[in-house]
Amino acid sequence: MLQISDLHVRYATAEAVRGVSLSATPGRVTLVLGANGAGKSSTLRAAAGLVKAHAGRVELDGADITGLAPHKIVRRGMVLVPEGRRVFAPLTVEENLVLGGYTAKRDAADRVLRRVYEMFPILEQRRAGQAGLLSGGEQQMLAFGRALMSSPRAIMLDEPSMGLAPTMVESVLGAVRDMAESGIAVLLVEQNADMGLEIADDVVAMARGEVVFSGPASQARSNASVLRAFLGEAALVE
Amino acid sequence: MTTTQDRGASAAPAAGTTVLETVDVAVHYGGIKAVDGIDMKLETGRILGILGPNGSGKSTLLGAITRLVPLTRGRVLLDGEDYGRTPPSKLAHRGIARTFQTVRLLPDLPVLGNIQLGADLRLNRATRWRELVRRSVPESVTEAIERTGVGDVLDLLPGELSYGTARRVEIARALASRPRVLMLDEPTAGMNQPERLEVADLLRKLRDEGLTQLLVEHDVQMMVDTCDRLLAMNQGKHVAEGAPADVVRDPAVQEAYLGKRWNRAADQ
Amino acid sequence: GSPSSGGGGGGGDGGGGGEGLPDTIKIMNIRALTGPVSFAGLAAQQGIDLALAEIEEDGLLGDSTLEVDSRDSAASAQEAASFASQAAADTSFTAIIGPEASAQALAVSPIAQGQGIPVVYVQAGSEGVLTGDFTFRMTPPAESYFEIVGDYLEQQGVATASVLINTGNPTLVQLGEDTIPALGEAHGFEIVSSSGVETTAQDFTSQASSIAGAAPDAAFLMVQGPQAPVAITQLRQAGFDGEIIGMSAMGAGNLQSAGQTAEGAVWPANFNAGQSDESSQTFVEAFQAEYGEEPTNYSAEAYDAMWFLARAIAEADSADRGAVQQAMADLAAEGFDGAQGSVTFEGNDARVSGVLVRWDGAAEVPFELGEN
Amino acid sequence: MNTWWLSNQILIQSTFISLLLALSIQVPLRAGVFSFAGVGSYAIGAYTAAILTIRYQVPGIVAIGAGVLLAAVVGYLLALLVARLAGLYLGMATISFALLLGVLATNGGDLTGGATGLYGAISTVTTEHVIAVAVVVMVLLAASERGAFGRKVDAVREDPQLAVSLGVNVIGVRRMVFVVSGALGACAGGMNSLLRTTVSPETVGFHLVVTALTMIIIGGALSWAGAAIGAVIFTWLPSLLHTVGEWQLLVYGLLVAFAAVYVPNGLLGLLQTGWRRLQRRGRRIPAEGAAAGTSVTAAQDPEQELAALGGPTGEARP
Amino acid sequence: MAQDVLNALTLGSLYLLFALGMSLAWGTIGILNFAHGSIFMFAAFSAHLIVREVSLPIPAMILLGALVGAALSVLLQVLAFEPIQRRAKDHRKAELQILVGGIGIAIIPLAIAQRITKSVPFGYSNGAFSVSTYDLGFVRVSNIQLLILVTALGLAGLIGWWLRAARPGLALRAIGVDSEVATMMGVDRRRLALLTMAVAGGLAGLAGVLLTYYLGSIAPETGDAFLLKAFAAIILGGVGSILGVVVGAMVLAGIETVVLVTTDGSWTPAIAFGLIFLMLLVRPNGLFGRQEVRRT
Ligand SMILES: Nc1ncnc2c1ncn2[C@@H]1O[C@H](COP(=O)(O)OP(=O)(O)OP(=O)(O)O)[C@@H](O)[C@H]1O
Ligand SMILES: Nc1ncnc2c1ncn2[C@@H]1O[C@H](COP(=O)(O)OP(=O)(O)OP(=O)(O)O)[C@@H](O)[C@H]1O
Ligand SMILES: [Mg+2]
Ligand SMILES: [Mg+2]
Repeated sequence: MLQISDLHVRYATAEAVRGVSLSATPGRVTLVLGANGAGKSSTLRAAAGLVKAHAGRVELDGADITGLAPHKIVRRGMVLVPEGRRVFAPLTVEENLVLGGYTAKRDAADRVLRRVYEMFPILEQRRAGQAGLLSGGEQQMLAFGRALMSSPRAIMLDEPSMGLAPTMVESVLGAVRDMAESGIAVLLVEQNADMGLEIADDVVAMARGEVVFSGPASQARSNASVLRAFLGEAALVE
Repeated sequence: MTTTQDRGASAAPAAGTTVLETVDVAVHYGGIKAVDGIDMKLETGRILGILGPNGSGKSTLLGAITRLVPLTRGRVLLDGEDYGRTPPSKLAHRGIARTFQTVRLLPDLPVLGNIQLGADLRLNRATRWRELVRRSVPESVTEAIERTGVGDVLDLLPGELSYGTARRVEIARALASRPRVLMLDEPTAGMNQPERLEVADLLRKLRDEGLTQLLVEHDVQMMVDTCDRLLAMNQGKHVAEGAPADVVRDPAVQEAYLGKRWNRAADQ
Repeated sequence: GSPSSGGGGGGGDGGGGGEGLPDTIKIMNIRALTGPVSFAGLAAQQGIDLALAEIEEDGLLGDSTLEVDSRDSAASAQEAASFASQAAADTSFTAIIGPEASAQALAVSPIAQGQGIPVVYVQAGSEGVLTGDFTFRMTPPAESYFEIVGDYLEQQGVATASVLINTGNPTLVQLGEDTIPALGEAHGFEIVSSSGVETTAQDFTSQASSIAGAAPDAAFLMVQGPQAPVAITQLRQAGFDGEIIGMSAMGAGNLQSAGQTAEGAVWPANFNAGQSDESSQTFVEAFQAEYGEEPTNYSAEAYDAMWFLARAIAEADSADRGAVQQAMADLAAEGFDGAQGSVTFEGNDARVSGVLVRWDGAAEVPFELGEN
Repeated sequence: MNTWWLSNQILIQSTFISLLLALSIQVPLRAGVFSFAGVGSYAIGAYTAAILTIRYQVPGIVAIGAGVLLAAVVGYLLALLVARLAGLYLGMATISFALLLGVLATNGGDLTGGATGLYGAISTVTTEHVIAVAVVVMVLLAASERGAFGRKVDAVREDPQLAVSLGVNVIGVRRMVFVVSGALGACAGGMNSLLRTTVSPETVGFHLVVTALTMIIIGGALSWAGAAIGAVIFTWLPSLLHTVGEWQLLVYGLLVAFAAVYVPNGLLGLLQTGWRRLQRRGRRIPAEGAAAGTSVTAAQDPEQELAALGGPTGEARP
Repeated sequence: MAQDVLNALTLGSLYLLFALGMSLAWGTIGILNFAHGSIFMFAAFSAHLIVREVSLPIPAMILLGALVGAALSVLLQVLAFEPIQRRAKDHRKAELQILVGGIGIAIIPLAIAQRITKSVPFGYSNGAFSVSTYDLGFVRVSNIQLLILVTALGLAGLIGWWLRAARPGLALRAIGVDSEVATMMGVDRRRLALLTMAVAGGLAGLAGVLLTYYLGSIAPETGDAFLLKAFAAIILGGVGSILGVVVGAMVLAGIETVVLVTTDGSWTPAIAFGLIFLMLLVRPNGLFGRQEVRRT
C-alpha cells in the first residue's frame, strides 16, 4: 500500500503542496480531486520521485521510498502515468509499450502486451507506426497501456481520461477499476469527477496544496460542497 | 439536467452567412485516411461542434482548415474564396485563430508575453515602437486575460503552471488576436466540471458578441449546451450533422462515440 | 670569431658602449610558448635567454641592461598584434623580436612599420612579412638555400621526382610549386607528379600509393612537421624506396616517432647542430653547456636575432627606435657570423648557405656531399 | 588619447569585430536556425574588402560595404537553398559552405593570394569606425529583441508551427536572419582585414566557428548582450591569463568548460535570473504568507473552503 | 584501382573508428561530445607514455587505450555533461551547451599533451609490434590496415546490433527522447548514460591506439583534425543510425580518395564538403536519418 504523509513540495516561486497526507490501498481506488493548480500533479510527481519532496514521507508497503530515484521506485512496483501523455514520439507504438515493460519479466510483459492490444485495438493496428503521429486520445491510450506493462503493485494515474472520447473514458476507467479489483493500489487524479466518483472507493479533495476533504466515496457523493466544487451547481439540483 | 439552449438570443448581425467552408476535404497519410471527404460549413456568429471517437480525424481536419496540414484533396473556402494556396501565416491576418490539442506555450516567455503573441499581428508600426519604449499592453490582451481569469499568473513561466491553467493561457492567446473565427481543439481537457462550465459560458458569451467558433471537445454535455450545430465524424468520414440534440440521439453516433453511459443519461 | 667575441668587438667599435644608453633598454619578445607551435617558441626562447646571458657577460652594452619582456602569443595573430601595439604605444620599448608564425607576423608588421618600431622575426617565412625598413627577418627563407639539395639529387642520379604539398601553408606551397620545379630544371630531374594535402590531413595512404605507383627516384614531402613522420612511414609502407626529401620543418625532433623507418630522409636546413662553421660550433657548445641538449634551428635563429638587436643598439649607442633601426640596417648590410654560420642579408632578409641534414634513424646529422 | 587606449587598440578593435562575428551566428540561433554561414560571410567580407582596397584603391568604407552587400545576397541565396534543412544538419551544411570558401581562398591564385593571402590593404578605417558600427548594430538588435518583433523571433525558434498559426511568416523570418547574418559576418571580416591590412585563408577558418560559438554560449545565447559579454571575455581573457604562464591554455579550457557546465544560460542568464529573483522577492511565494491564513480556516471549515476554491482564481468564478 | 579502393576503405575505417563512439553517444543519449578527439588523442598519448617505459604487445596497448578512453569519458560525463543535462530545460538547449562544454574540456588534455611533447608527434616505436606489408600483386596491404578494417566494421556491426536488438538499446533511445519519462519506465538513465559514455570513450581510446599504429605517429592536435570529419560522416549518414555512420564515413573517404586520385588534391576538401552540402539538400536528414515527427 502507498502511504503519503505530511508531504510538502516547493518550487522556486511557490509551495505547491503543503502537508498532504493520503493513502492508496490494494484493491481500492483512491480518487484525488482538486481545481487547477491545487497540487495534485505535484503530489504524484513527488511520490514518484520526479520532484524532491521538501518534507514528508512516502511509503510503499511499509518501506520508506521518499527521495528514491524514480527508476528505483518503479522497480519496487509503483508507476506513474504522467499528465499530458508524454509518449516517446519518435519510437514506434510497440517500442513504447516494450519500454513500459522494461522492469518486468519478458513473458509477463508479453502477456500484458496482448491484453493492452485487446483493450485498445487501434494500438495494435499502429504498432509499427511512430507514436508521435497518433491522435491525442490514441496517445493517451498508449500512455495508459505503457504503464500497465510493468505489472505494478501500485499505480498513480494523472488524468488518464484526458482527451478520451466517452466510450474510451468508460473503458479506461473500467480498466482502472479492474486493476483495483485484481489487488493493485490505485491513486487516481481525475477531472471527470462524475465518472471518477463512480469507480472510487475513497476520495481526497485538495485545494491550494492542502487536503480539504478525505473520506469514503459514498460520503463524498453526499457531501454538498464536494459536489459543488467538482461537479458544479447542477449536480446539487439533481 | 439543464441545457442552456439560448440559440435564439444569439442572433448577431450577419449571423447565418457562411464564413468558412470545406468541400470534400481529405487528408491521407499513406494508407491512413485521417480525414476522408468532409463537407462542412461554418456560419457567422455560430458555434459548430465537431465530435467523434479518438482518431476520427477532428484535429487533422482543424489542421487542414488552418493549412498546417497539406490537403490530399478537396477545397477550403474563406468568405467563398478558395484559400488552398494562401500561405498559412496569412490566415491569422484574415482573422482565424486556433488553439492546439496539446499545450503549446513558448517556454522562455512569461505568460503575459505568450498572450501578447496572439495580439502582435494586429499591432501597427506605431504601437510596435511605442511598446519598445514603455511596455504598454494592448487592450485586447488585457481583455483576454480578464475573460480567461489568468491575471494571477502573468509573470510566471509556462513551466511553472499547472496543466489546466496552461490551457487557459492558450485560450487567452487565441482571444487576444480578436479573431473573426476561433477554433478550439479540446479547450477544456484537464479541467474539472465547474471550470468547464466556466469556459463554456465564456464561449457562449463570445458567440453572442458575434464570434464564430469551431469547437472540438469530448465533453458531450458541454457540446450540447454550447454548440449551435454538431458535426459527428468517424474514421475521417461524416457520420451525422445537425442540431446538437438530434446528433447525440443519432444511433450511429451513440454506437461509435457515446457509449452506454450517455445512452442511459439520454434515456432518462 | 665566435658570435660573442664578434659581438663584443662590434660593440666596442661602436664607441664605448653605454654612454648614450639608458639604464635599461626594453625589448618586447613575442613568442608562441604554448599551443601548436610551442616547439618552435620554446626553442627560440632558449636561444634568446642564452644570448641575453652572453650579452650581459660580454658587457656589450656597458652599464645598461637589456630587459626582454617575453609574452606568450599562443600562436594567435590577434594576441601577437596586440603585444606589438602595446610595445609600439609604450615608448620605453626599443624594439620587438617578432613571432614565428607567418599569420602572426603579417599582423605585427603593419603596426611596427606604421608606428616606427623595429622588429626582427624568427621564422615567419611568408612573403609580405617584410613590409618596410623597420621589419627584419633572421630566418632565411627555405628557397634561398634549397639549391644545396640539387647537387645531392644529381649525385644520387635522381631523374624523376614526385611532390607532396601541404596546400595550406604558404611557404610549403611556394617551395612545392616554384622552387622544386626550378630545381628540377637546373639539376636535370623531372617532376612526374604533384599532389596536395590539406593543412590538417592525417592520413596519406592514397597519396603514398600513387607516389609509390609512379615509382619516382625521389619524393619531395613539403608537409608540416607533425605530418612528416606519418607521410614518410606511409610512403615506405606503400613500397616506395626512393629518396625522400623534406624541408627544415622535418627537423627539431619531428622524425623521432618514425624512428628507423625514416632513415635516409634528407632536407636542407639553415642550421644544424653538427654544422662545421666555427661560430656555429661556439654557439652549440654554449647551448649544450647551458641546457644539456643540442640546439635546434629555432634556437639558433632566435639567438642570432637577439645578438643582432643588441649589437645594433650598441652601434647606435641609443635606445631610440629610429637610430636602432638605422644601425640594424647598417649591420645587415655588413652581415655577421652567428649561430647559423655566416649570415648575410638581402635587404632586411637574412641569407645563409644552408646545410644538408640527414635522418640516420635516431638523430639529425649534417650530411656532406660525397660522403656516400 | 591616453596610452591605455593606444596600447590596447588591437584588443579594443578585436572585441568589437569578434562581437559582430558572434552576432552573425547569434542572430540566426535566436530564430532557431543553426547557421554558421556567418563565418563564411566573414571570409567573403574580408576578401572583398582586401581585394577592393589593394587592387582598386577603393575607400575602406566602400570596400566593406561592397562585401556586406555581397554577403547579404549570398546569404539570401543560401537561405533559399537550405530551406529544408534544420538543426545540426543545417549546421553541417553551413559549415561546409564556410569551409568551401576557405578552400576557394586558398586556391584563388592571384585574386586571393593563395595560401599566403593578401597584405597591404591600407585604408582609413579606424577603431572609432568599428565601434560606431558595432554600437549601431547593438542598438538595432536590442530593439529587435524586445516587444512584438522579439516575441515573433522567439516563436519562430521554439515552435515554428505555432508561429505560423499566429500569423508569423516563418519562412520570411528565416530568410531574413540569413541575410542579416551575412551582412554582420561580412562587416566583421571586412573591418578586420582593413584594420590588420592583411587577410589569409588561415584567419578565416573553422576556428572562427568555435570562437564565435563559445562566446555566444558562455555569454548567453538568446541576446545580443550575451554575445557582447562573450566577446569581451574571450578577447581579453588570454591577456589576463598570462599570469598563469605556460598553463594558460589549460586554464582557458577549464574556464570555458566550467562556464558551459555550471552557468546554464550563460553569464547573461546568470545576471537575469539574479535580477528576476530580486524583483520577485516579496511579490511571490504566497504559499507562506497569504495561504497560511487560509489553511487555518480550511482546518476549521473545509466545506466553505472547498466551495470557494472550485476554480483556479477567486475572481474568475461566475 | 584495387589499391585505391582498399585505400578508400581504410580511410573510411579510420573515420568510422573515430566517429563510432561519437555517433553512439550523440544518437542515443543526445551528447554531441566535442572532446571526443581529445579523449582519442590522450588515450593514445597515455599508451605512448607507457610504451616508452615497457614494451607491450598490441592487444595490451589497445586495451590500455580503451581503458584510458573509457575512464576519461566517464569522468567527463560525471563532471560536465550530467550536470548540464540535469539543469537544462530541454534537449535542444542542452545540445549547444554540451557542445561548447566539450570544446572547452577538449583543451585540457590537449594543453597537457602539448606541454609534455612540445607538439612534437609521438608514436609507439618502442612497442613490440611492427607493421608488415604484404604485396599481393594487385594490392599492397599491411597487417595494421587489415586490423583497422576488421575492427571498425566489426565494432560498428556489434554496436548496431546491440542498439537494435537489446532492451537497453531501446532504453537508450528513449533516454534520448525524454529522459524523465524513461526513468518513469524504470530505466536507470544515469547508469545507462555512464555505460554509453564509457563505451564511447573506450572506442575513442581504442581508435587512438590503432590509428597511432597505423599512421606511425600522431600529434596532440590530430584528434581535433578528425573531429570535423567524424561530425561530417555522422551528419551525412543521419544522426542515430549506425549504418548511417558506416556509410557516411565510407562515402566521405570514397569522395576524398577519388578526388585525390584524379586531381592534384588541393580541391579535395572543397569537393568533399561541396558534395556533403549537395547531399544534405537532397536528403535533409542524412542518408539514413529519420525525420523528426511533430504533428499538429
Ligand atoms: N515546475 C514548477 N515550478 C514552479 N511552480 C510550479 C511548477 N509546477 C507546478 N507549479 C505550481 O504548483 C502549483 C500546483 O501545480 P500542479 O501541477 O501540482 O497542480 P494540479 O493540481 O495538478 O493542477 P491541474 O489540474 O491544472 O493539472 C501551481 O500553482 C503551479 O503553478
Ligand atoms: N502525420 C500523421 N501521420 C500518420 N498518421 C496520422 C498523422 N496525423 C494523424 N494521423 C492519424 O490520423 C487519425 C486522425 O487523427 P486526429 O488527430 O485527427 O484524430 P482526432 O479526431 O483529433 O482524435 P483525438 O480525439 O484522439 O484527438 C489518427 O488515427 C492518427 O493516428
Ligand atoms: Mg495536474
Ligand atoms: Mg484531436
